[in-house]
Amino acid sequence: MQAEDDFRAETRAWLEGNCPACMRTPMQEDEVVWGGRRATFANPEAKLWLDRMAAKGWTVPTWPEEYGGGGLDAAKARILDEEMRRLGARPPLLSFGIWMLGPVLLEYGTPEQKREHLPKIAQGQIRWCQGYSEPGAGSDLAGLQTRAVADGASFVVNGQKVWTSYADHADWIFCLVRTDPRAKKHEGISFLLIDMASPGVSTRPIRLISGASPFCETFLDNVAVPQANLVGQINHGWTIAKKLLEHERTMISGIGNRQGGREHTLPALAKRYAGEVAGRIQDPELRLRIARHAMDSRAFELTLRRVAEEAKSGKGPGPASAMFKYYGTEQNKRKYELMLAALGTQALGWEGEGFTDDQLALTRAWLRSKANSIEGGTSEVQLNVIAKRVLGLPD
Amino acid sequence: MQAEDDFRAETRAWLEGNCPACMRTPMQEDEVVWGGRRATFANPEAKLWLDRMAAKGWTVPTWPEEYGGGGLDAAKARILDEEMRRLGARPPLLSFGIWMLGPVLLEYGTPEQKREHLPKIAQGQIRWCQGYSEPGAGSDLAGLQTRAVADGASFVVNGQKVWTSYADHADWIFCLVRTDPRAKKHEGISFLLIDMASPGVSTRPIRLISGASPFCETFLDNVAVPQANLVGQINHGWTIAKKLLEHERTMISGIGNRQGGREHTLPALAKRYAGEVAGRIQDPELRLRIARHAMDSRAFELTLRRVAEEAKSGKGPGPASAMFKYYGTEQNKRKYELMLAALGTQALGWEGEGFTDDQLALTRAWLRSKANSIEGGTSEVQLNVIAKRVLGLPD
Amino acid sequence: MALALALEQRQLKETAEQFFRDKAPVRALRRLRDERDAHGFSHDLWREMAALGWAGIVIPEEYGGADFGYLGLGLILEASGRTLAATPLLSTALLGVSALLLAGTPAQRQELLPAIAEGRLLTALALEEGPRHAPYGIATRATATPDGFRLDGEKTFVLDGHVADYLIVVARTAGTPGEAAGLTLFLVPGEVAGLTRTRTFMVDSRNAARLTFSGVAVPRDAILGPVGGGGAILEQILDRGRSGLAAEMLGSATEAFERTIAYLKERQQFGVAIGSFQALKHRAAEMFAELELARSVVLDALSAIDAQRNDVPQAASLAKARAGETFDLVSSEGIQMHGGIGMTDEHEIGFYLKRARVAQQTFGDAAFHRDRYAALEGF
Amino acid sequence: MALALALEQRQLKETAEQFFRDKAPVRALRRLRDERDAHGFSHDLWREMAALGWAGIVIPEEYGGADFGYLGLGLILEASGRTLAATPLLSTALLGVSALLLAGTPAQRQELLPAIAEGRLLTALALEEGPRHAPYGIATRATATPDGFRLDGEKTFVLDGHVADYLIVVARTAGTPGEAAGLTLFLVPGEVAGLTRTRTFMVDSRNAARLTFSGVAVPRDAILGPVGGGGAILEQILDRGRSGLAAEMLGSATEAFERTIAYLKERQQFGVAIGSFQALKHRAAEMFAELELARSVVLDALSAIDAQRNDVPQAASLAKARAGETFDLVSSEGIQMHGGIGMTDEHEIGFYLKRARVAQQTFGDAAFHRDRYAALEGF
Repeated sequence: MQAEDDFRAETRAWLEGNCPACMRTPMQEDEVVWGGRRATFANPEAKLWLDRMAAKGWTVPTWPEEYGGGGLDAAKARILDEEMRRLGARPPLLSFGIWMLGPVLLEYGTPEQKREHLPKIAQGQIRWCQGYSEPGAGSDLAGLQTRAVADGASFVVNGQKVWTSYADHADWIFCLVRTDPRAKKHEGISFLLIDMASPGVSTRPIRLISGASPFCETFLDNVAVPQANLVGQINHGWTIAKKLLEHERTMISGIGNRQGGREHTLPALAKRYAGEVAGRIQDPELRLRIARHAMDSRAFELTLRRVAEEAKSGKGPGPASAMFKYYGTEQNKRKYELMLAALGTQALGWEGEGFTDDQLALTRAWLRSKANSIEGGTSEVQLNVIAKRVLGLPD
Repeated sequence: MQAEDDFRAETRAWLEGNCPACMRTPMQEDEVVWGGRRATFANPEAKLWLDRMAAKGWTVPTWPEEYGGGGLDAAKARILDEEMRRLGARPPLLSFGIWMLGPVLLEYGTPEQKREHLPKIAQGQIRWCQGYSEPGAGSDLAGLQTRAVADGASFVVNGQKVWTSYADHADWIFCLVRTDPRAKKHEGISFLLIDMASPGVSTRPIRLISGASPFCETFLDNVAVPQANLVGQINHGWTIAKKLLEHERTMISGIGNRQGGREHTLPALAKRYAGEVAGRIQDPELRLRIARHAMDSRAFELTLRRVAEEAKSGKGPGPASAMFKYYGTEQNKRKYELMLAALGTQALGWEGEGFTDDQLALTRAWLRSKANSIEGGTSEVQLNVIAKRVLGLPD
Repeated sequence: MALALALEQRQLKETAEQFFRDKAPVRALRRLRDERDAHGFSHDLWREMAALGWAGIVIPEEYGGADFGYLGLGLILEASGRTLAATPLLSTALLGVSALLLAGTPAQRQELLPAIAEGRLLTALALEEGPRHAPYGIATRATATPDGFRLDGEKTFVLDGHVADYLIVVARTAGTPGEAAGLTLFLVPGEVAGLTRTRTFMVDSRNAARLTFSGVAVPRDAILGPVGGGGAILEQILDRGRSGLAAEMLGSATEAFERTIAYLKERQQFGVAIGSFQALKHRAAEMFAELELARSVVLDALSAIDAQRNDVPQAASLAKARAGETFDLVSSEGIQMHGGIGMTDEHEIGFYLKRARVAQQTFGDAAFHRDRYAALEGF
Repeated sequence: MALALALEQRQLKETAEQFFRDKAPVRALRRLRDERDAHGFSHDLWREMAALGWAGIVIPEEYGGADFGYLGLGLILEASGRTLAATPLLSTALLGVSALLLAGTPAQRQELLPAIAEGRLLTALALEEGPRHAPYGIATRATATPDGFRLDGEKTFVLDGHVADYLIVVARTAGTPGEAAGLTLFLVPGEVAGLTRTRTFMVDSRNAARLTFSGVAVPRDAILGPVGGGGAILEQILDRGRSGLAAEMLGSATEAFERTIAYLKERQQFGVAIGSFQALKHRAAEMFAELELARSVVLDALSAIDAQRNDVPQAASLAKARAGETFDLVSSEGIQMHGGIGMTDEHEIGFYLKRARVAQQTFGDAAFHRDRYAALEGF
């Protein structure tokens, strides 16, 4: 424990000394540092903060030092996390490379692939996006049709990906492609890394019902990809894909939670817009629905904590992540429906006069929330997973 | 219209003159006249009323006169019904023979079968029960295993039926039996009439979670049945079965409706047991749930009426009966759950002191209501029927 | 009472459905949105509708109307709901005409009803002052002057308020906000000194205006109905509005449902149509039941108005609550069952989701009407 | 705070589950019902439980208890819930002990707690006077006399009230029904002049008594806690009761769910296990999520008591509401998914349905606790 206490003291001192003051405030969406060839920084301190953290390997604290990581064990990584929270320090870098591709490369990548890609992720030099879904392959992801045909030292890739977040800002894309069209559908899939600067790659942003979005369509038209960019064995990409999907599921289930701070404002908003009598929300049905939601949220939060504690004591969450994904996203949708019920027509503005920025943002957030139960595996898919893998019900 | 006005006047006069006074009061369950070899009458007037009505053929007003019916057309039958309601006259005879078997025999029976069975049904001489479900064939009714093997002029029947209502009081049973075990499961079924006095027939009452019930198990052990008792073609019994199931569905969906009078007491009960403030039910959640239920009931009632009106103008209800069966029974279950919520522990007595008879009856009725969405085709089966036959969704 | 439609009504409904499919499909609404149309609807379309007799469908023949009753108007609203057509049916043909029929003097009727029937004149009901429906929460004051009244106050969410030729303004001549007594209705020209009108852009791509009255002078003959006794008339106008809006929502919900069912049959995943998955089937069947019930209560509410039944308030609350919840459900499930494609602006199903929530908040949401229904039924 | 169980707790839970499976399976409850057992539970079973230390599991060691805390008691209640075991755990080990720990004088504790721990003494909380939970709706009067008090009034739904050696009676020394102030708790012997006890038979095959107090004289040392200030103590007792009952309901719901899942795998229709039907799968998965959430809130409520957190009331209301609704849901779905066989008295799943509704009504139903939670949270 002495070693950990020492580490905590050192870390605290280093953070105090190196985290710029303006990096200790809550981060707005447009202040996120995503890195990449065309990286943008809201201010010079953001770049400084990234450089300092990257130099210590703390953009990816648990990755090995040789690949640009901090080489910390789980205990020390937790201490770093706690100390950053204590200070209110912003994450220096967010990226799909850190969350998704990095862990895959660490497990399945060749030494060359690790040396080539991991440090650039760690330092924010390359920004990655994910190429999974296709127009005809949503819930049935394994039904994907993008073809990669071996041609000498390259694959030639043709197809279309959809829901590729930030593809229009990304440098590279990690893709699932079909390399054996005659095999059973889960068995002919490979995992491929593609430089988006390659000829034949193009993207088009997708407009959602809530307005502009980070999602894109990405078109692959006779794109030549070196065979060295294949991760794992050929035709065994599905194994990697499944692992990544669990990551994604867990990330998305946190949505309701990450925005948890706001939920406490629901009763306050209801009082303000719907009136209050003797300290109670005036509309009795709205009050009951908000109470139900508050209780469900608290129960969900306690469950996240319980399962995390149980995981520490050896019982992994496993397919329970499907339960969190399902419940968290449905709960988030309910939250926005309640917001609408409370704010009435003030939460139904689209643009222009008559509404505050917060009110207009709420309208859009409500619409955007409808995708929560679709992206990262629909609620229906999550329920299927629970029924099959947790409850053992037959196909 | 003159003919109808005349008929109404005659009918009204006849009913006034012939319906005993005590037959003009609401009927308790133990006063129902079911007929049969062992018929019981709560009082001599009940028998008199049956005899007088049967003599006019008005126990089955629309059946042909030659089979003991009244030979009335639909318009006159409606007039008779209206006039009986006007007087509050009790139905002289209830029976599965009237509701279920009669229509089947009229459509599929041989002249001999009609002559033999219909008059006895009309006059209440023979009481019928239904032998459909089996322990292994519930929702999957066509999976029935009771075998009937031709042996000379007879079938020899072996098997077990379950949920045979009033089998312990019935004289005859109409059964679905398997006559061709090698055919596809819907194609080897036949419709057979069996005298329960035959050797090898035995019954055992079923106790429900709500207590004693009219349901029985019926065992058929080498029962010899004359081939003349086959209705319709051999191995074509499923056609008849489906028709009967629609009848049953419509009957059961009426449950919520028949007891409709009681629903209006739900707000009153809630006020009495849960308190009222300024004319409102005190518990706000209970009040909202009761309001929702009252509105749903009204909407359901209007839908029954609308579809009946549309049916008159040529659009038959068809598979909509599945919707009524589904919604009506679920609504009935909700009604009882609300009763429990309103009456609290007073609706949770089982027997003995501390509860009124009405309260104890409510406990049992609540429990009994749980079967509504199972018997006559489960709610799940009804939803399947709607999805397939109304919405045309694929298998 | 007839819940089944007569031949004449069925024909009207079919004509109207065909009309809106041809002349005002969803892409017309999209265009109004994308072009930020100043009016928020097409005047040409409205003139065509007037020529078919629909602007004056509940107006008696003596004023140039078709006198086809509220059930007739409901059928047209239902048809317009199928394509989410933005028209002044609600503001003018329903609310404006109802106000005049219920409370107008012969002179007021004579002046306005024929012009409405001809499609030359639009009205708007200026009622709400807060974000949630509150018919008695009126703070706008009408102060007596030697020549009439002076109006001061603010109104929000006034459908078609920025283009209406006449506003029906609910103001308070006595009492305090929250009281039914003391309300008075006024007929105020859309262009009048002291009135500011701002068009707002709602999420459903329809319009609604904010109005500010500062010292707007109105003559005595602008009073619509009894002074101080406008509350009862307002409720009658609103119940007609609620029933008509319920009909529109029924049409929208039916269309969203049918589009979703079609998608379930067409979209393939795992090698089969997703409509073959039992969980989706059951949810679809439950929606079907909800829609059937919604249809019945809407027809009943419209029939109740035509028959002048005394349970119009209950019927209207039932229709509004149920049509609203059904539309909410069907439009939410519509998005979910369409999956990703349904989330794109390119696809039309999202327009139904957006319209559902605005219609839900118009004239009281389901919670408002459940509470009202219980009170009307004495519990 | 620990939401994950420690090894010691997991062992206790396993021991308890095995114990109830062996000694008090559902058929034991059936037998108590069919034989119309006068007590409604087995004294022998209770003595065995006491020998294992469970009667005194929250009693401090100085009074002969195991001092294992409320989480420990909750685990035993949960295990007892699995087989619907009828025992005095709730009336005595939980409510009686809590009352004495919270408000008892040293003399009262010394007299009663060791006897409870040894399984020799039963208590019952005589609270309710109407059919719905109303902790302050007390009309039973305690009138001061020269020697103490005289009790007059009626109590209903007193769990184990007909066999309890001591009754904890909530009576009013001041104020009027509905007020929290003016309540006082009394320790009254079960056999005393002026007290009539009638056993009632509830639908869940458990017992509950009706008590009539007419001029029951109690001495001054029978007062439990402050005179007139019993309301606050009562709430603390009840919150412990609610949390413990929630644990019991969690056990019952979990068992009903597992039995239903097993049946879905076993029952064949249309040539396949009915558990392969997606609509049933999704409903099963939703129940799983509800159960997981129920488990967390139950553990949190029990931990909150042990840690003397100041949000015990919220945690207790959350646990009672959610465990109750989950048990209602799972037991209703249990019947529906079992189909006809589940409706027969011969099958055991129906016992869970019956128990769910009685437990729901005990110490406030979900609606009561939602309202309370909102009030506690300031809205």
